[in-house]
Amino acid sequence: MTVCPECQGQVSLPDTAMAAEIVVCEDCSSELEVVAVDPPVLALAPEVEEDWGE
Amino acid sequence: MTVCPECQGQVSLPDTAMAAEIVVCEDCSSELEVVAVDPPVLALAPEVEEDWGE
Amino acid sequence: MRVSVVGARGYVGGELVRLVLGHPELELVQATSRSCAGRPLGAVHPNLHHHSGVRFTAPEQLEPADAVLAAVPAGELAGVHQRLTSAARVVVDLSPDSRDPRTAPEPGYTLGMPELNRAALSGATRISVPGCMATAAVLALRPLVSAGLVDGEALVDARTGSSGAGTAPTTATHHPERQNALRVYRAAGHRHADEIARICGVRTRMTVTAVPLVRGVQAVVHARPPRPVSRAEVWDAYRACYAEEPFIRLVARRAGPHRLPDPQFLTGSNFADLGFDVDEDGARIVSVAALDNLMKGAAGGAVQSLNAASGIAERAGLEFPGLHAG
Amino acid sequence: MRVSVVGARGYVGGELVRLVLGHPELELVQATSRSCAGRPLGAVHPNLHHHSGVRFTAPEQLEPADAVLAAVPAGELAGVHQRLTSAARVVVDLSPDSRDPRTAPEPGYTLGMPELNRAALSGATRISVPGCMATAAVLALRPLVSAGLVDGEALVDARTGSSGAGTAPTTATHHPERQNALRVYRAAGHRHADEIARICGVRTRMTVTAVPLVRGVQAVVHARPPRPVSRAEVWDAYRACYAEEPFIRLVARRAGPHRLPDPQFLTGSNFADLGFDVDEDGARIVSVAALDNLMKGAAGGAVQSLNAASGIAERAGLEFPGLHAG
Amino acid sequence: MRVSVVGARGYVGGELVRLVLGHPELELVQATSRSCAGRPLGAVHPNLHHHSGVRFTAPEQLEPADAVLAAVPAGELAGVHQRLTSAARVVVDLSPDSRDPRTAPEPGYTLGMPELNRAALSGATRISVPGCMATAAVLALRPLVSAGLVDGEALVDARTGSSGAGTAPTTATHHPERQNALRVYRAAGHRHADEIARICGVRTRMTVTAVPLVRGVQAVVHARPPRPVSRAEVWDAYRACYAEEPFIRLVARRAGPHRLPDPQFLTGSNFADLGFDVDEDGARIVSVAALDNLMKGAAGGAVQSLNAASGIAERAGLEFPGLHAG
Amino acid sequence: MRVSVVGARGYVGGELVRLVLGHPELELVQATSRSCAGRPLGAVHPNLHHHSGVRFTAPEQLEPADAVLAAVPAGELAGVHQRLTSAARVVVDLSPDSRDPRTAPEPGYTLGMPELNRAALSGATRISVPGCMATAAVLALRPLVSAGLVDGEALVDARTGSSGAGTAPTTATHHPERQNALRVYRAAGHRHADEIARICGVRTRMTVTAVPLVRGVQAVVHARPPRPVSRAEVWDAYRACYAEEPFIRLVARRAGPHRLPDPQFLTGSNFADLGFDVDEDGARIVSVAALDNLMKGAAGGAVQSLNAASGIAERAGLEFPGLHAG
Ligand SMILES: NC(=O)c1ccc[n+]([C@@H]2O[C@H](COP(=O)([O-])OP(=O)(O)OC[C@H]3O[C@@H](n4cnc5c(N)ncnc54)[C@H](OP(=O)(O)O)[C@@H]3O)[C@@H](O)[C@H]2O)c1
Ligand SMILES: NC(=O)c1ccc[n+]([C@@H]2O[C@H](COP(=O)([O-])OP(=O)(O)OC[C@H]3O[C@@H](n4cnc5c(N)ncnc54)[C@H](OP(=O)(O)O)[C@@H]3O)[C@@H](O)[C@H]2O)c1
Ligand SMILES: NC(=O)c1ccc[n+]([C@@H]2O[C@H](COP(=O)([O-])OP(=O)(O)OC[C@H]3O[C@@H](n4cnc5c(N)ncnc54)[C@H](OP(=O)(O)O)[C@@H]3O)[C@@H](O)[C@H]2O)c1
Ligand SMILES: NC(=O)c1ccc[n+]([C@@H]2O[C@H](COP(=O)([O-])OP(=O)(O)OC[C@H]3O[C@@H](n4cnc5c(N)ncnc54)[C@H](OP(=O)(O)O)[C@@H]3O)[C@@H](O)[C@H]2O)c1
Ligand SMILES: [Zn+2]
Ligand SMILES: [Zn+2]
Repeated sequence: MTVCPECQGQVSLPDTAMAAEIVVCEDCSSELEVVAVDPPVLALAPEVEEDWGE
Repeated sequence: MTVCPECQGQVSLPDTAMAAEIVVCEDCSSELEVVAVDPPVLALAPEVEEDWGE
Repeated sequence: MRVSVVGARGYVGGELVRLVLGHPELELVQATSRSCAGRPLGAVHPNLHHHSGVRFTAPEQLEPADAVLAAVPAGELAGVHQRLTSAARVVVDLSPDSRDPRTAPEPGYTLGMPELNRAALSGATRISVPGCMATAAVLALRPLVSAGLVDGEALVDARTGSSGAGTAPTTATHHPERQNALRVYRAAGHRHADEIARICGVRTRMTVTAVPLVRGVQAVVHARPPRPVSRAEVWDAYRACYAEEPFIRLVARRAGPHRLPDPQFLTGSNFADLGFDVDEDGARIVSVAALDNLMKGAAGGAVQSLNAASGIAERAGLEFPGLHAG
Repeated sequence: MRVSVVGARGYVGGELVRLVLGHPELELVQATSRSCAGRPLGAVHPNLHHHSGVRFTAPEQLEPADAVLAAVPAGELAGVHQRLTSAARVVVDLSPDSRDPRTAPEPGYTLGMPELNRAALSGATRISVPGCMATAAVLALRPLVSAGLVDGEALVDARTGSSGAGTAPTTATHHPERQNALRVYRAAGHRHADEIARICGVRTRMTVTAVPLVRGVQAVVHARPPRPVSRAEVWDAYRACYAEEPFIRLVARRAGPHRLPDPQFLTGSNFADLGFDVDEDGARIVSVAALDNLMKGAAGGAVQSLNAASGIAERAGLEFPGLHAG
Repeated sequence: MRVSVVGARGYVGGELVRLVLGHPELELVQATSRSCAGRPLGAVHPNLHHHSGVRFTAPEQLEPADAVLAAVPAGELAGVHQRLTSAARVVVDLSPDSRDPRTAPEPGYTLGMPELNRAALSGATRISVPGCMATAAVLALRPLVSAGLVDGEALVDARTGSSGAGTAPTTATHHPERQNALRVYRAAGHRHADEIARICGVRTRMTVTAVPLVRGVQAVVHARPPRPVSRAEVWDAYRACYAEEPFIRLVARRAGPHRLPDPQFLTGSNFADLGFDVDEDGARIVSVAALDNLMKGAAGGAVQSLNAASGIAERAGLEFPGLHAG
Repeated sequence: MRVSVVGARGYVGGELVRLVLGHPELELVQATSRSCAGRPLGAVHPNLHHHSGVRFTAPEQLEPADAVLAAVPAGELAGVHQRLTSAARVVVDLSPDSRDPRTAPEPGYTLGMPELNRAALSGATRISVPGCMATAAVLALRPLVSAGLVDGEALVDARTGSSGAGTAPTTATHHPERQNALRVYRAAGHRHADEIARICGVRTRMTVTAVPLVRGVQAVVHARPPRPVSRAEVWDAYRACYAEEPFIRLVARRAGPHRLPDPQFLTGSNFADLGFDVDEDGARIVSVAALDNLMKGAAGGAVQSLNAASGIAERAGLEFPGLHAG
């Protein structure tokens, strides 16, 4: 079990999880990137700025 | 049975039909006004002109 | 369960009829309209063309049924109330009249919002459905209040489509005036603010803007927590309230064009989407609720409440999830 | 030239006022409204807020001027005509009344369409501006007829925004009914068809659809030539009629998203865009006209005609080209 | 029945997924996308947020199922066809590829239009759903042809919302260019004209206009009968074809704002509305069809065809009637 | 004065070109585009079809002029700055680059907002026009700050049309995603908040929502006065700042559908409308600003600043008042 960086919920990684894989937090639906596997570390997908009206 | 003035379908009037009552043709869904009952005569509701862009 | 709809020519009434006709446990008995008695439903609601043999009947002809769903304009409930209670054991009112002690035709109406008082609704025979903006604002605000995250007042910025005004044409809803409107029609003060405050137990200030949509309400709630908060704390607050709710979805994506609740995806649906963001310094929570004013904000909420009151599965007849690119 | 506008509360009247106020040779004397007499123009037309000291006056208070531009609803001209002709030497009427011998309050109205009868307009004191759909259809069709490219009847498919219906709110223009409408409200037959046929000298059949826009008319004319034609021949036909016209633009791009006339670029403008395409076998010409119904189709056409009648440069006060992404 | 959707990130694919998830007899196995493999459905289709545990899978991972519904862009079917036929006994294709002998990956695709060939569909394992404009035009035109009411060619004037263009953003679908567009993007000639002609057995000419809507197709067909006809004769022609059809509604009201078929009431619905009018002299029939391009014109038509092919009740999973004020 | 426009293919650039062409004191020398060099202006901006003989030129071909108006995307100024300053004595930049010390290609850019620093603009040769949301928010907020009516932070709720995103198509601006969007795309934090705070001298928190419009920005500012205020006091604050301003209109009607500033009436216009309301207890001021993001929020503001800098009458070329029912 790993902690979701968005909501602190518990995210269970599949045993086969690989770096760069996307997993989804069941609690908050965030799509998380597996940035390391041993120990597992999850990161939020980078926010892309959208801009209107500059 | 009376004939629908819109689609010539058969419209069955209820026995209790009265003048000015609205009946609906099952065939074409037209709303018809009972303009006479004996013998029964049906008329289409008057078309109301809508106008845009005069 | 045999159900009649009073005020069926209106926008809310039309949705009630549609929902009852598609509901596995409900059967439509009558649909009333004073102005369209005798005419087919499709003459007013083109989506219901050929959908049912039921025609509009005059409200005076109301026959016995198990429940009546009433969607008459504000101020008109008193005039029909006697007829409703005579016709059916269960009355669900969608007008503001039964929500306000000063206009309620009788005491004892239960708030029709299962997320707040599901237990009280069970077996209720007088149900009063809250307004669409109040529903949205309450759903967004209450978890914050419950979790102690609101210090002082909350600000409710509500945005609404044109169907919220009902079917009566006016200059304000005339298409050339309304199509491109960003109309702050209530900048300061609003009677809904009191309703929200009462339900949530926190003072609210409100601003309402009419936006270029037909359906949809969005409430953006700005609240200051007593101390800086993290996003995770706010998630906790929402989950504590809504983890098991059948019609609440938490939506707070960090990427893509659709991140926070947007009513465009809820047209025709009974879901309410909730999401939020927090300022970098943790000093402001911005909470967003979206729903369809005619569904979760009116007809859908009424059927959900009737389901809850009658022991019917709460989602029955309300499964439509909404559309993408709708 | 001192000019008054009768019917200034309406959409056409509001545009007339705006144009007169911005016109280098015209001066606004009065703007009448029965219902808003005494109120500032901006109370009705928010774009004119603080734009002029003129207030609405009752039509009974009409004072002498050089010209009156009248934009009252169909059927109302007779009731005010005496007042108009007493107040001013030149009367420009925008209603359908003066266009039809059966309703014209007096004979001798000249068609206000410089593209067709510029010479006759010079010095005219009674001018009748054609309707917006007729203007669009005539502009598209006449060059084809003149060049002998129409065999038999022509089909006119007209599309119109909601402002064509004027300011009176009805269920048909109620925003929730109209915002997403594709309403074929006249599939077959239309009294404009006769007006177009009369002006162009060819029988026309017409279909009219209300589309989700506030402003704009588009006429798509389908015609069969007596023998297969090439695009070049059609270009010739259009150029023969419009090469020197100040407000006609020929638009028929072969690439990009915007190829044929689209009213979206003409909002607020007096230009009419014309373009066309030809079926591969040369057996059908599809001709497209776009304009702003309140401008080239009404107020702009009226000012252009008044310019032409009064020896003012025809483009005076009418230079606004429209917007991209408007 | 276990069903997978290929091309599920697209607008048609999203509707297919929604329909399969809500269908009493179908079960969703997989939903493929190359670009979104691994992501939840709601990340692309916000209406499906939390609606199912299924995630997008790469098309290479396609597993066995009973049927595959494929909605890949034109030209892409050949590249995936082998995978589809390996995965499932029944393949329903929504692209234009299988409809055209020149691009079909194999012969023997059956036209997925139960109104025309219900018998042939029964038991079919290769089904090709016609395009949205073709569906609308064919539904409107075929009864007239069958009844001998079309002399010479028919003219098909099609109007379409923006979702017909799929999910790929271009300048043509960029909101500031498209929101107010009345874009005659195909004035003359159109590949659909041939498809319509082939199915209906009559030469057609076509014009296509993009209108300011997201969903919806409306086809207005102008036909000349060999001799003057009455409205009643045209009613007969339509009833002869569609009296028993579960998804066809005849709409031709003589009063009220909504008289002829308008796609605004069909968003999300599988119904096609048909209506008509006749010129006073009986010399032209104007026939109007409206539908939701993503539903009856694509995903709904596909599920209806799959129902018909598989012995499932044809209306199963397709009951949503559309909305009023939607 | 001879003027060139750099970035003329864009939405802001297109408006700059339109304004220069219609300006009595300015003459268009060049309009640059890398992608459209050699093509007529009308190929990109259909409203400018046949409006001028000028064609797009590559930015490398920039020739000497008196002033250059530059509207390139954020981050692109540095790459062209040398060319601009070589070509002309006066440079007006509309990008965010020159507004931020970290990205400005040289120091000494003067804020192009005559309402704030008309004196400093006189004779300026480097002018930086603020962003559209900042302009709206600053215009609404500054009078309150000046009058000491803001206690603590201010909340800026900005709403924007799609043209603010420029011409590059993305999924976010794809019509099916954007047409009915109520997209809170920046709920918390926004770099404009800093710009506003810096100019107004008060901390601001910001939320931005994309609304279903092409043009227009509306800023709703919520502020708490240090003590309860009356409407009259707020009127005083606004009049103190803007009584003589040529492009500011105070709009706060108490009746009718259009009470507070709505951008729908400002499309194509350089006016900014300002209005406000006060809660019954005097404890909150809600101030509303509306403008056209491409005009007062960009191209119009630039021309107004150039007028002010060059001793041209400030209203020259900017008289268009906007439309009713536009
Ligand atoms: N629209 C919304 O978004 C929304 C949301 C939440 C709650 N509500 C509430 O729901 C109620 C209905 O709203 P709506 O928008 O549907 O209004 P509406 O479109 O104006 O419909 C009103 C309906 O009531 C009927 N009616 C009016 N006066 C009546 C009377 N004295 N006796 C019996 N029937 C009467 C009307 O039909 P006839 O005139 O033909 O009899 C019509 O069917 C209102 O109380 C409203 O506040 C609306
Ligand atoms: N809208 C279009 O696209 C368009 C295009 C071409 C031509 N037209 C024609 O232009 C005319 C005006 O159209 P509109 O759309 O502007 O209509 P509208 O919005 O309904 O305006 C009508 C105007 O006439 C006034 N009025 C009504 N009855 C009157 C009377 N008996 N005596 C004096 N004033 C009267 C009204 O003001 P009060 O009621 O306050 O007096 C209002 O100012 C119509 O004849 C229409 O057919 C319209
Ligand atoms: N839109 C309509 O109204 C409509 C109506 C009738 C018929 N159709 C037809 O239905 C089909 C889909 O239309 P649409 O509007 O939904 O298009 P769309 O939005 O562009 O979706 C196309 C889908 O196909 C996938 N895809 C693209 N290339 C692929 C490939 N080589 N292999 C596997 N998957 C591929 C895409 O996802 P990834 O790129 O992520 O793989 C996406 O899921 C088209 O053939 C269209 O002509 C559309
Ligand atoms: N849109 C608004 O509401 C708004 C409001 C206020 C301020 N602004 C600012 O105004 C600027 C323009 O905005 P916009 O919306 O008009 O953007 P846009 O539509 O994307 O236009 C950008 C223009 O710059 C040109 N361009 C791009 N890169 C260039 C380069 N490296 N060198 C030279 N020319 C280049 C483009 O043409 P080619 O690619 O053909 O060269 C195009 O003409 C931006 O900085 C924006 O932040 C915009
Ligand atoms: Zn999480
Ligand atoms: Zn009939």
